[in-house]
Amino acid sequence: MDIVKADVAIVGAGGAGLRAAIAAAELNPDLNVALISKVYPMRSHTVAAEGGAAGVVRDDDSLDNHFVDTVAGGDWLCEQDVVEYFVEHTTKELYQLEHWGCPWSRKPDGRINVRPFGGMKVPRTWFAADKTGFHMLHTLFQTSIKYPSIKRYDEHFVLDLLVEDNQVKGVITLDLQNGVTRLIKAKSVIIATGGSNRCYRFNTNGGIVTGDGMALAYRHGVPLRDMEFVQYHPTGLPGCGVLMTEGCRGEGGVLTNKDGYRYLQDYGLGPETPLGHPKSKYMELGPRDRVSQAFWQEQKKGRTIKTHLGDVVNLDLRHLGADYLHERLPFICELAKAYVGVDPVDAPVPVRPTVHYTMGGIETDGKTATKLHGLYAAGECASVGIHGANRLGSNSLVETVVFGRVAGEEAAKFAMENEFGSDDVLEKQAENSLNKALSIIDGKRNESVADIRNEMGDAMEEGIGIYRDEESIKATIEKLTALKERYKNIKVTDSSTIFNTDWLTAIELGFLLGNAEAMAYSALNRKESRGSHQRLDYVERNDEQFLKHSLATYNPDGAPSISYSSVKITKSQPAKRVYGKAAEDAEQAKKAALAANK
Amino acid sequence: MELNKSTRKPYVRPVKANWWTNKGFYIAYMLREGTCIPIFLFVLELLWAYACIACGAASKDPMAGLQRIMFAKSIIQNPLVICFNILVLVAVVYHAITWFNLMPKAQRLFIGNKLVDGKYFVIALYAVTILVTIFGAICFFSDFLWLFLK
Amino acid sequence: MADKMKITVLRYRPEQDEQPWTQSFEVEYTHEMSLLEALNVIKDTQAPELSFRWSCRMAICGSCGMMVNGTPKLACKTFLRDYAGQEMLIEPLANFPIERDLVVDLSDFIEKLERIKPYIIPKEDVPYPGERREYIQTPKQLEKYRQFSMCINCGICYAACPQYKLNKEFIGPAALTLLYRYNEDSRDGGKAERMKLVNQDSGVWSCTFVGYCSQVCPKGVDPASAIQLGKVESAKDYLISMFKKEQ
Amino acid sequence: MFRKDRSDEPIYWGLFGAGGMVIAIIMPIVVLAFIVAGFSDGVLANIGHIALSPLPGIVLISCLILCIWHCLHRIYHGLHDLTIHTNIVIHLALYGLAAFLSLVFIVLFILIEFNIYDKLS
Repeated sequence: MDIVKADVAIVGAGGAGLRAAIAAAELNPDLNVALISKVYPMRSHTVAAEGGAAGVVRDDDSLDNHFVDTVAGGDWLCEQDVVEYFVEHTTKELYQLEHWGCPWSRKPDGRINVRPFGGMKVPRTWFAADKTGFHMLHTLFQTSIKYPSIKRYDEHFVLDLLVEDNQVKGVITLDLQNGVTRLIKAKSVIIATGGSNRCYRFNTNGGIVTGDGMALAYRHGVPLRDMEFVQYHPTGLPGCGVLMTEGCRGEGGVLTNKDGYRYLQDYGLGPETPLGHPKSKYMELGPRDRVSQAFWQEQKKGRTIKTHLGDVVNLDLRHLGADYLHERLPFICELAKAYVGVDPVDAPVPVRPTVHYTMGGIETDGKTATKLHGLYAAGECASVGIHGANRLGSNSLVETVVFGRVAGEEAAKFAMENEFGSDDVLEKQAENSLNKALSIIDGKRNESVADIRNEMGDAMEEGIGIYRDEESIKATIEKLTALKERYKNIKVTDSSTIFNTDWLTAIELGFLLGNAEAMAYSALNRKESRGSHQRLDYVERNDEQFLKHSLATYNPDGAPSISYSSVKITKSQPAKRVYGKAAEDAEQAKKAALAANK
Repeated sequence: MELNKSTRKPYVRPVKANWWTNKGFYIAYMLREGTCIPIFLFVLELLWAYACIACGAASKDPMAGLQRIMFAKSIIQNPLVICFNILVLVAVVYHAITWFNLMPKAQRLFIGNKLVDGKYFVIALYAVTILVTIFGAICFFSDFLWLFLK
Repeated sequence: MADKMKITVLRYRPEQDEQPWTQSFEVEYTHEMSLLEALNVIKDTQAPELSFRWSCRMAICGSCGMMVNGTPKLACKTFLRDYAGQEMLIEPLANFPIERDLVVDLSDFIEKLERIKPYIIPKEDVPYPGERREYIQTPKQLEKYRQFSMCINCGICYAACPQYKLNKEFIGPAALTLLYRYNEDSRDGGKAERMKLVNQDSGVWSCTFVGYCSQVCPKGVDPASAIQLGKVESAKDYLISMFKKEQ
Repeated sequence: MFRKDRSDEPIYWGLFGAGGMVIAIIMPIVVLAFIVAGFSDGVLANIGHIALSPLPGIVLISCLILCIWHCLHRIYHGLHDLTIHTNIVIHLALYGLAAFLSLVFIVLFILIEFNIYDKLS
């Protein structure tokens, strides 16, 4: 077995992984940083983020505004001290990207431009047309090349973490192209592998978003936190699920039902705002959970549009005009034309809610450290505590860089104070992990990877969708249990060592099944409605019992055990979560009360 | 499964001299590059004729000189050469079209914040060519035109 | 109404095969079905050991470049409906070594991307704006390089480039475009360093302006333009060097 | 011929580019004139007058010289396209030929313009 040493090993080379690598390399250029990814870094799914990244720059904005929007957007399930840290550092990180060459869209005077986004009080979303994630990822990847201490292991699949004395000491990887295993010894490990949305059948995510890192940490006893909170993006293309950015609505796009009626005004987001004049926190600029839920309600009422690709509503951008659309939303125009044959200049784009983001993830503290010594997590795979029960659009891109940097620095510091593990122990462990992975290669078994994957995806949509109840969740759990059993009999015929994707998808499916179970059990036990977790049988938020994080802990043989941890509250006491006019009224009332008290 | 030593064996596809024959775009490219051959031969033709005139003019014996000049005329007026010259004209025109079409890629112009559409370059180049051609026609064919007008 | 498409795929299994061979599949398709989806159907139901790269399905990650009837394309942005009444021959991207089936060895391309220093090298005469300030960059300055920053590194232009086919030393369309992108960025001061690469025979001067790279680029980046503009820069640099000895 | 340091191509490329422009803009009418001259002595005589008078003669000969460089540059790269590896010998042969032919044109021009033409007329 090929053995290499690195001080810091980073699993995943998307926004968070790359930022972490650069941070570690900058903190101490003498450290060797191994940047491991199962794909080339520019394939990472950060690339598909479109709309933008939040950072306070306008004079009429404040860190406090961003804090309040984020915490209320997360239905008060956020770690408020972490959110405070987050909002203080977003702008700095975005400027850092600017200095590294990110082609942010500008105002005529050459300064950064921002656009409005859902759930944000003041426009604060930095954007690079509608390819923000693409530009951020490529800027980070290209910048990472500058640092000689970062050694990339592209197309290396991490099979397992290696742990000695309750401290992570490296990873065992499979070099896909060369077909060899490579043990990467490390003093600290960062997981930055992104979300797990491929648990669902219809999603905006790439095929690689299979929650590998979550699964690895989970299997080593690190709890997955708040996994029941899965974000449906309100505007995905029907059929393929390709994302139509929230920037469409930020720029003034509107959602209409089959009668051409802007239905969001019926769901606490009104009153209707004039066409082409989007107003923060009103109507189409409501938070994603609310907008997706409104679709579900409209569908129940039979007011959505039936197509051969399922029920849809219309995202109407026509009033923005061809020139503006081509300047601000060129990629959206390209995607709509290619995948649904609609040019947004001439016709409304059919859209429907689609699974988009895993709010939960590997439990970390505010400094990205997990319960396992030496293991850090950042980005979508982590639950650092800023998204709570619902993430606001444009908070996640900036999360990757803010907490990617923190993870890089923390892991680097940890590496400087710790030693490598012992060869024989790690090699033996690696051998075991490898054998376990190899054991699923068997062409004589008869369960198809595709069948199990599709059935899992359907069951998750069915039981743990935009709305859920005890019955539906239990049905999904039953299905998942059965699928796990069938997974043991999975058929993998390919026994090649070179780019064996048959084997890889089977391993990934195993990871997904575990993550799906964590989601399902967390959802079952949270008997309230909060943010993206809406229970038809418990329609109200219940702060008394459930203003706390769910923790799913792995059990090798059976269901995960669910426990809870407290939520850190600093400045913002839980209140009713309101948007549209109701929010303005609430703010007025608050001001009046304050004035009266004085 | 052997996972300690790589069994990798990348296959490199051979490159044949006729790689360009199975795609219209490549054929068009090779034709474009190929225009240089008739054009080069045409230049040699002119060089030959020019040399004849030069030598004829330089000759001490006026009769021999005249013969050489007449020989230049016989080259230009040889039917085979005329046919070849027509081929050259086709090559030159094809060259011109491809050349103009590619020009905007090598030259960019900004007016305000916007990149000027390359098609304006192309139009300008065609316009210049037409002007040059008219001017040339007047020079070369003036007798001819005169006759025509009469 | 589901139509059928015959899809023939070039297969190569390094452990078993001396050279590539073809295998044909029949796939039922709908109006929306992309080639990538069709390949996934084949993998799920007919040939699980068929290998190819893919991820985003929306033409932005750059994984799924392959030859479709001899033309390099992204599988996710190629639709079966456009080949109705024909057959499809799918091969790995031309000009790269075949690693396995439709997976090619991209390491040469990646090395070239790294070689051209694709990052901002700060300018000496432009002061650092500080942690909480941006470099001023007007929309016009952005426009100078914006188009050339759209490359998704899919490698399709390399598969289209005869000069890369004929000479693997050539830095190639995407990498030279990225190089030009950084040279044109108003924040960058690394042009002199990068021009050394541009000026080599393996730099812009290996290009004969075939122009097919720009024709097939799925993101409209126009690498051929970046290279011709690079030639102009290199020629200027040459003239200057005749009068000024390089340090 | 492949150089790791600075390529000499800018020189040849410059001449090639100028030649390409000449061929595209000026050569169509020149070639057309020669085709017509194939049938018409009058036109031939016109061409003769133009070619033999000093200033238009210089222009015409400069154009032809640029054409030579353009064509031989394309042939040089064309050989590479046809998988014939270009080396220093081919390089010297082709660009040497271009230089030689240019020289011949210039010598002939001088021959005509400075010595004999006057005597003849």
